[in-house]
Amino acid sequence: MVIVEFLIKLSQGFGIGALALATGLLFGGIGRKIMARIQRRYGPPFTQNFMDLFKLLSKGSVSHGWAFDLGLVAGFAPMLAALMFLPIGPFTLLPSDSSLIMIVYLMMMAYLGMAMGVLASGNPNSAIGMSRALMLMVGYEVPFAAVIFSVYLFSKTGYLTQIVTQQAGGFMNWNIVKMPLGFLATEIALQGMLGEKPFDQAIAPAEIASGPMVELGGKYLGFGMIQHSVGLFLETGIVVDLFLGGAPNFWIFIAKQFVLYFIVILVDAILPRLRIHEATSFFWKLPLFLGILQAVIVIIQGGVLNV
Amino acid sequence: MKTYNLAALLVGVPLLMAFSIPLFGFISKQLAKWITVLTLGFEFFFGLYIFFWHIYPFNVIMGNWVPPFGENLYIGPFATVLIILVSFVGLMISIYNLWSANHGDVVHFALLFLMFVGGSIGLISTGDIFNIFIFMEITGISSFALAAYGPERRALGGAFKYLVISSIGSTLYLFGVLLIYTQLGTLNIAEIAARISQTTSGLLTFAGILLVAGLAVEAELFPFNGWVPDTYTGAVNPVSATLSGIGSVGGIYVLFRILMTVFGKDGNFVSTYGNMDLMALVAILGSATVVIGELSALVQKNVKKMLAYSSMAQMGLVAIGFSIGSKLGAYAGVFQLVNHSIAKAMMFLILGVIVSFGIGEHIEDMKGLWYKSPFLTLAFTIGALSLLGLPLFGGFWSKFALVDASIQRGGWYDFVIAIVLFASVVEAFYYLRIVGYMFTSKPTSTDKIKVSISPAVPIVAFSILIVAIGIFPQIVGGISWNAAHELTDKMGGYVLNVIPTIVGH
Amino acid sequence: MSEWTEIVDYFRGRSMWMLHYCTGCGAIELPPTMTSRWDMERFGITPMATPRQADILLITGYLAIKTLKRVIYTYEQMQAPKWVLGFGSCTINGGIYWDSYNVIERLDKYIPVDIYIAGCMPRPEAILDAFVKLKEMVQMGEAKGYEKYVKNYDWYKANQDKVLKRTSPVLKEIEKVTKIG
Amino acid sequence: MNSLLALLIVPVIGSAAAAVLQRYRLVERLITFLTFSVTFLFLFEIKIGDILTWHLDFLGKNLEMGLQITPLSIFMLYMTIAFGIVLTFYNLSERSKMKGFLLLLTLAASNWIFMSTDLIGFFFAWELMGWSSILMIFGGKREEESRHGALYYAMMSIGGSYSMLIGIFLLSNLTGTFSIQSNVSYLTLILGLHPWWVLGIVSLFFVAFMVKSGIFPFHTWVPHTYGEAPDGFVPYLSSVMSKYGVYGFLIFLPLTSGAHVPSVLGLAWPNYVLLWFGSVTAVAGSVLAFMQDDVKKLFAYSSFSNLGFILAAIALFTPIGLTAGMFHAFNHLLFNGAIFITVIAVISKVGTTRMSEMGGIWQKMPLTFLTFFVGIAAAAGIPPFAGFGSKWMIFQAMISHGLIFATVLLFFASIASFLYLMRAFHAIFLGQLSHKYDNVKEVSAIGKITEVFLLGALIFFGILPGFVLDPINSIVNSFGLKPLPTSGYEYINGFFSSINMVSIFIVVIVTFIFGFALFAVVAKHKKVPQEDNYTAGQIPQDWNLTPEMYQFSYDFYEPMDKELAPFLKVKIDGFFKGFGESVEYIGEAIKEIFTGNVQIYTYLAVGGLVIFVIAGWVVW
Repeated sequence: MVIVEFLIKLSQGFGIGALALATGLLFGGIGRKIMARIQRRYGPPFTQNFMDLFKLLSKGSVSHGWAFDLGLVAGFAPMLAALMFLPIGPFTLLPSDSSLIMIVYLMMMAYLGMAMGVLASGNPNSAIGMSRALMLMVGYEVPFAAVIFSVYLFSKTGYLTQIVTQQAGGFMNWNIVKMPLGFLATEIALQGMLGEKPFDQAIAPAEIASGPMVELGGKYLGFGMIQHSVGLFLETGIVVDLFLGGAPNFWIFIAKQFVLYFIVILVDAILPRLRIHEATSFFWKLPLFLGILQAVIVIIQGGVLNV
Repeated sequence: MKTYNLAALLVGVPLLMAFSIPLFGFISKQLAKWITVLTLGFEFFFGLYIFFWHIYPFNVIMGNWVPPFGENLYIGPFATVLIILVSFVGLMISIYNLWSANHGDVVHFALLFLMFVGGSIGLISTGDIFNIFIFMEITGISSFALAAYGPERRALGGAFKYLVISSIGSTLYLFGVLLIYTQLGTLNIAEIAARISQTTSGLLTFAGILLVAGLAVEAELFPFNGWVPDTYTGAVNPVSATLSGIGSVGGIYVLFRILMTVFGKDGNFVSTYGNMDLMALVAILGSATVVIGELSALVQKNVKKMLAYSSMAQMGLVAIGFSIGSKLGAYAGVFQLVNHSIAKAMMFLILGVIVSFGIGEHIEDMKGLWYKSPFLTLAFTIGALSLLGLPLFGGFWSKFALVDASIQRGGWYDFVIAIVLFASVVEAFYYLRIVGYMFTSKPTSTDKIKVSISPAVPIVAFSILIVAIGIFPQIVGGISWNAAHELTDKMGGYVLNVIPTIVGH
Repeated sequence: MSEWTEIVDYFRGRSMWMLHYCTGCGAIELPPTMTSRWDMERFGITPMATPRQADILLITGYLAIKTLKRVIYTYEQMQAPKWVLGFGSCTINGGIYWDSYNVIERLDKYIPVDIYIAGCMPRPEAILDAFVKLKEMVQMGEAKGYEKYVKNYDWYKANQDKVLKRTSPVLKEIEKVTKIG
Repeated sequence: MNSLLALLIVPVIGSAAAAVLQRYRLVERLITFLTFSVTFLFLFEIKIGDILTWHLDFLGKNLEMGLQITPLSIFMLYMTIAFGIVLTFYNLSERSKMKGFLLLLTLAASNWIFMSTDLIGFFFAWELMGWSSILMIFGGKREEESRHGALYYAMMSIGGSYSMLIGIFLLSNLTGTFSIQSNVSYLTLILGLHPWWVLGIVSLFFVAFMVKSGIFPFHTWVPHTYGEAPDGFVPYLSSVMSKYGVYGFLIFLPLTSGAHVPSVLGLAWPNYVLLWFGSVTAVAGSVLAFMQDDVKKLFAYSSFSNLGFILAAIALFTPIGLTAGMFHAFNHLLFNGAIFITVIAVISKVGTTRMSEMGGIWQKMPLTFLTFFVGIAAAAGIPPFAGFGSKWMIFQAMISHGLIFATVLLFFASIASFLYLMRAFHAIFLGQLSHKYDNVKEVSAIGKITEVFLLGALIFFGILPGFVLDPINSIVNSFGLKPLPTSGYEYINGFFSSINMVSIFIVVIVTFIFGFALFAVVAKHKKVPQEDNYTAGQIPQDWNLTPEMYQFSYDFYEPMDKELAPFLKVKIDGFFKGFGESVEYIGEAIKEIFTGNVQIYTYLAVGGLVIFVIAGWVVW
C-alpha cells in the first residue's frame, strides 16, 4: 500500500518536474522573444529553449572529475526536490511539509551543489562568477527574508499551502493588497534571484566568459539550464503563492507567474549591468528598507504571536 | 600560661650549630653542608611536633623570669605555622645547597645560611620588641653576606644596596621602639599591647609610622623596597630563594605582629590606636607595591629580575590580606604567605638549575625548555600557576580567600581588590609568557638537562606540596585559621597567653 | 535509429551556438549580423563565450602562426559535434597577406573547415547565408568536419607541426583528441 | 566508586598517566582516547537527579560542595565527552603536538563545570579548564603566533574569571552560601526590589561567559587563539569549550524570566540586550569570516558567529528559543567538529593554513572532501542535514516575538555563512591542484573511520532530530517551561510549521537518483585533466602557467570589502591591544623607579617616611 502510494507520488512528482521544466523553458523562450521585440528584432522562436536543451543533452562534453559531475547533479536534484513542496495552483505534492523557509534552503542547496560543480573545474572565471553570485545572494536574500518573516507574522503560519488558503476570496484578500511594500521588495529581489539585468554580474559573458558556466558544455550546461528553468518556475511560483493568492488551477497559476516574469524581462531589457558591490549594496538599501518597513507595519498591526 | 622551655632549642640549636660549623668545616666541607641539613631537619620536625601534638600556644620563659619582667619566646599558632614554613623552606634550600654551594667559601656560606634561618626563627618566636631588633640584625648581617656570596660581581652591588636600605630600616625601627619605651617603659610585646591605649596618641602614631617604615624594608613594601630587584638578581639563586622564601616571611611577621597585636584595636576589623589607622596605611602601601611590582615585572626580560619584582608584588598581596583586619583577611594573608614562599623559593631554585647548565637568565633563553627538561618546565609551571592563583595549586585558595575577605570588608577595599585583580592579570601575562617560551619554541641546542638528585628533591617536594595544598586546602587551612584568630583577637590570642594576669585597657 | 539521428540533427541545426574568433577586420561584420537589422538569433544562433559551450567556430580573418596555435587549441577544446566557418578571403588563400612569412594561407590544412565564406569583406547577408547553409548541412547530416579531423589527424598534425615547429599535440594526450565526444 | 566522582577522578588519573608517559607519543594518545572512552562508560551509570556532596573546611567555614546531575548537565556531558572520544580517536593517527594530559585535565574540569552545584567548584573547574587550555595552545605550530594567541586568550579569560570571582563573592556575601541553586533563587527573589543590583552581579558573571564563548565585544581573542592552537586541539576548543559559556548563561537566564523587569516586545530587557549581543556576534563573525585567508581563522570566526545564534536563541528564554538554542549548540558541535577535523586533516597533509596556497585537494582526499561538503551544508543550514532544524527554529523563535531587526541580522549572518563556507570549500578542496600536492594522500584508516562516523552523524541527526530534541525537551521542562510538542523522531516542530525530515530526505534522495539516472542516460562525456581548461585560447604550458597561478582564491570577496569598509573600521581588537600596550608603556615608566642607584632608593625611603609623617601624623 505504501509502495503504491509512493509510486503514485513518484509519478506525480515526475509530472510536476516535467511541467515545471516545460514552463520554465517556455518562459525563457518567450522572454527571449519579448526581449528581441523590445530591441526591434524578430527574435528566436519561443520554443528555442527546448531545442537548445535538446541539443545540449545530446552534445559531447568534458568533465573535470567526479566532483564536477556530482556538483552538477547536486545542483539539479535539490531544485527539483524543492519543487515538490510548492503549491502549484490547488495542487501540492507534499502539502504537510511545504514550509517556506525549507524551500528557500533547499534552493540554496541547489546553488551550493552547482557551485561545487563549477568550482571543481578549476577555472578562475567560474570562481569569480561564483564569488559574484554569492555576494549577490547576500544582497537579495536579506530583503526577501524580511518579507518572508512579515508574511509569517501576518499569516501566523509557515505553510505555503495555508498562506495560499488564507488569501482565498478574491483580489482584495491577496497579500499584494495587504502588504504592497513587501511585494515591491520581493519583486526587486526576484530580479536578483533570476539573475537578470541589472543583476547579472555572475554571468558576465564579455568579462568573465559567462562566469560559473565557463567550463560547462553539453549535458552539463543542459543540467544548468534545467536548474535555471526549474528555479525560474519555483521562484516565481513562490511569489505567486505568497502575494498573488495562489491560483484555482494550473493555467491561472502559470499566467500569474508569467506576469511576474514579464516585469522582470522588461526591467532586464532597459537596464545595464551594475557593478557587483553596487548591486549588493543596492539590495541593502531600498528593498531591505521596504521589507523591514513592511514587517514593522505587520508587527504594529498586532502580528506578534502570543508566546 | 603554658610554658614549654624545651622549645628554646628552636632558636638555640641553629645558632649554636651555625657557630660550630667552622669546626666541622675543618673535618670536611661536605659535613658542614650536612650539618645544615640536619639542623634544619630538626627544626622542621620540631615544628611539626609542636603543631601535631597541639602543644602551642606556649611560652618559653628564660631563667624563670616571667614576662613582662623576663624575656620570653611566645610560640602561638601564627609563629608555629611560620616556623614550620621557614624551617621547611630552609631545609629544602639546604638540601639544594648540597649540590649548588661548591665554589668559594662553602663553610662560611653554610654558617651564614644557618644563622639566617636561625635568626628568622628567633624573630618569629620572640616576645620582645627589642629582641626583634636583635634578630633582625642577625638575619640582616647574615643576609648581606649571603647576598654578596657568589662569583658574580653584581652580587656585591646588590648586597651593598641591601645593606644601606636595611640599615635605614633598622634605625627607623629602633627609633620607633625607643619612642614606645619612653612612653610605657617596657619592651615586652604583651605588656605594650595591653597598655597601648595609655600612650600619647600623636607620639604613638609617630612611633607607628617609624615602625612601619622600618619594617617595610624587610617586608618589601613600596617605597622601601628599592633593594629588592638588585639584591635578588645579584645574589646566587639559592640565596634569592632564601631571601624571598624566608627573609620576607620574617619581615611580614614582625610588621603585622606589631600592627595587629601591639597597636591593634579589636573590632570587626582590626584597626590601630593613634591618630591614623596604620592598617589603612599598609593597605595603601600594599596596593602601590602590587601595582608597581607587577607593572615593573611586566616589562622585564630578565627572568630572575622578573621573579624579584613579582616577589615584591606578592608581598604586597600578603600585606593587603593582613591589612583588611578581619579574620578572613589575616587568613588570606597567612595562606598567601605560605604559598608565595614555597612557590617563589622553588622557582628561584629551578632557575638556579637552569643557569647552572649554561642557559642564560633572559626570557629568550627559556625557549624550548620543555624539550630539554619536562620536569623543570612542569615544576616551574606549577609554581607560576600557583602564584597566579589558578586552581589545582595552592595559590588558588589564597587568592580566593583574599578576594572574599576584601569584598566582605567592602568600602574602599572594593577598589583595592579591583587594583589587585587587574595587577594579577598583568602578572598572568608575564608568567604565562615565560611558560609559553618554555613550552612553544624549539631550542637551538637540544642537550637534555639531567637534574641530579639533590636539587631534584626540593623541587619535587615543593611541587607536591603546592599541588597538595591546591587539592586539600585544609592542610594549611586549619592552622592558618588559628593564626588568623590569634592575630585578630589580640587579648585572647596573644596577651593573655603571655601574661594571664594583665588587665586590658 | 536513423530517425533518432535525424531528429537530433534537426535540433542541432536549429540551435547552433557560435564562438567567434575575431582575428582580423572581419569582426566588424558581426555586430550588424547579431543586432536588429539581420538578427541571427532568429535561426537559434547565439554568440557564446567559451569553446565548451559552442558548436560553431567562426574565424573571421587572417591567421598568423601565433593565432593559429590558439585556434587549434580552441578547436580541440570544443566538443563534438562542432563546425568551423572560415570567414573572408584570408582564411581561404591568405588574402592580402598571401605572401606574408608568418600568416597561413589555407585554414583547412590545419583544421577541417565546413564552410568558407568568400569575400573581402563578406556582407552580413553572406554570413547569414553561410549559417543557413550550415544549418541545412547539419540537418542533412553532411557537416562532418570534426570526424574528418579525427580520421585524418596525422595529416592535420603534420601540417600543424610544419608551421608551428613543434611535435607534441596541443592538448598533450593524443588519444583524447582522436576520440569523438 | 561513585560514578559522579569517577567523572572527575578518571580523567585526572588518565592525565597523570599521560603526563608521565608523554615521551611515548602513541601510548599517550592511546591513554587519552581510552580515558575519554572510560569516562563515557561511566556516563551510563549516572542518571538525572544523582547527587554527591562533600564538605570543604575552608574560609573558616564548613562549605558544602557538590555534584548534581540535571537534564542540562547530562545533555552537555554526553555531547562533550562523545565528541572528545571522536576527536581523540582521530588524533591517534595525527602527529599534532597536542598534549594529552592537558586535554584530560580539561575534560575533568569540563565535567565538573557541568555538574557543580556550588560556585566554588564551578569557579575552580572554570579556572582549571582555563589554564589547561591555555597551556595547550602554547603547543601550536607557529611559535611566536601561538604564544601570542595563547596569551591573548589567557588575558581575556583570566580577566573574565576575575570578573566572575568578584560576582561570586558579592553574591555569597549576601546569601552566605556558595550554592548555585540558592544564590540564583535569592537573586530571583530580590530582582523586583533591586533590579540594577542583581543585573550588575549577573553581568559580572556574563562577562566571563561571553569571553569563553567569544561573544561580541569579547570575541577578539577567538581568531588569534583558534588560528594558532595545535591542530588536534582546535576542534575541541571550538566545538566543546565554547559551550561552557552557553551553559553558564543557562544557569543565570531563568532570573530575568520573571515579570519584574521592564520588557521590550514581551522580552525582559536584559534578555533583549543579550539577544542583541548574540545577533551582532553572529553578523560580525560571519562578515569577518569571509574576509579571512587563514582557514583556521575563518572557521574560528564561523564558530563564534554560530555562538551568536545560540546566544540569541537562548536569550529569548521561551520554549522554542531554548530548544532552538540547545539544538543549535548540539548541531554546532557536530558540524563544526566535522569541519575542523577535516580541515586539520588537510592542514596536516599540505602543511599550510593559508587557503590561497591550497586548492584541488578533492582529487587527493575524496572522503575528507565529502565529509567537509556535508559539514558545510549542515553549517549553512541546508536540509536534510543536522543544522537546518536548529537554524529554522531560531528564526521562528525570533520572529514570533516580532524581533524583525534582529531576525534580519541573523538571516544576513546565515546567508553570509554561505560566503565563507563556499570560500573555504573552493579554496581548499576545489579549484586547481598545485603540483606541490601531487603526493598528498587520503587520511589514514583511523581518519577514514572518524570521517565516516561524522558523516553518518550529520545525516542521522539531520533526518532524525528527535533523538536530540527529546533530551532537550526535558531540559526545557526542568527550567519550568512547557516543552514543544513532539510527534515522532523525524519531526521538527515549530510555531509556524512542523517538518518531517525523513520525507525531505526521501525526496532529496529520489531526486538525486533521478538526477544521476538522467546524467547517465544522456550523451556521454569524456574526462579531461584540469590543465585542459578555458584559457581564452592561450596554451598554459607556453606561458609557464602553473595550477596555483590559475587558482583564484585570494581576496575572494574583494568587492564586498568596499561595501563593508565603514563597519570594519570599528576595531575592538585594536582597543584591547592598545590597552595592553598602554599598560606596558606605564610599566616601562614605572620600572624607571628602580634605577639601581642606592641613593635614589634612600631618597625614596626617606621621602616616603617624611610623607607619611606629614600626611599621617600631622594632617590626618
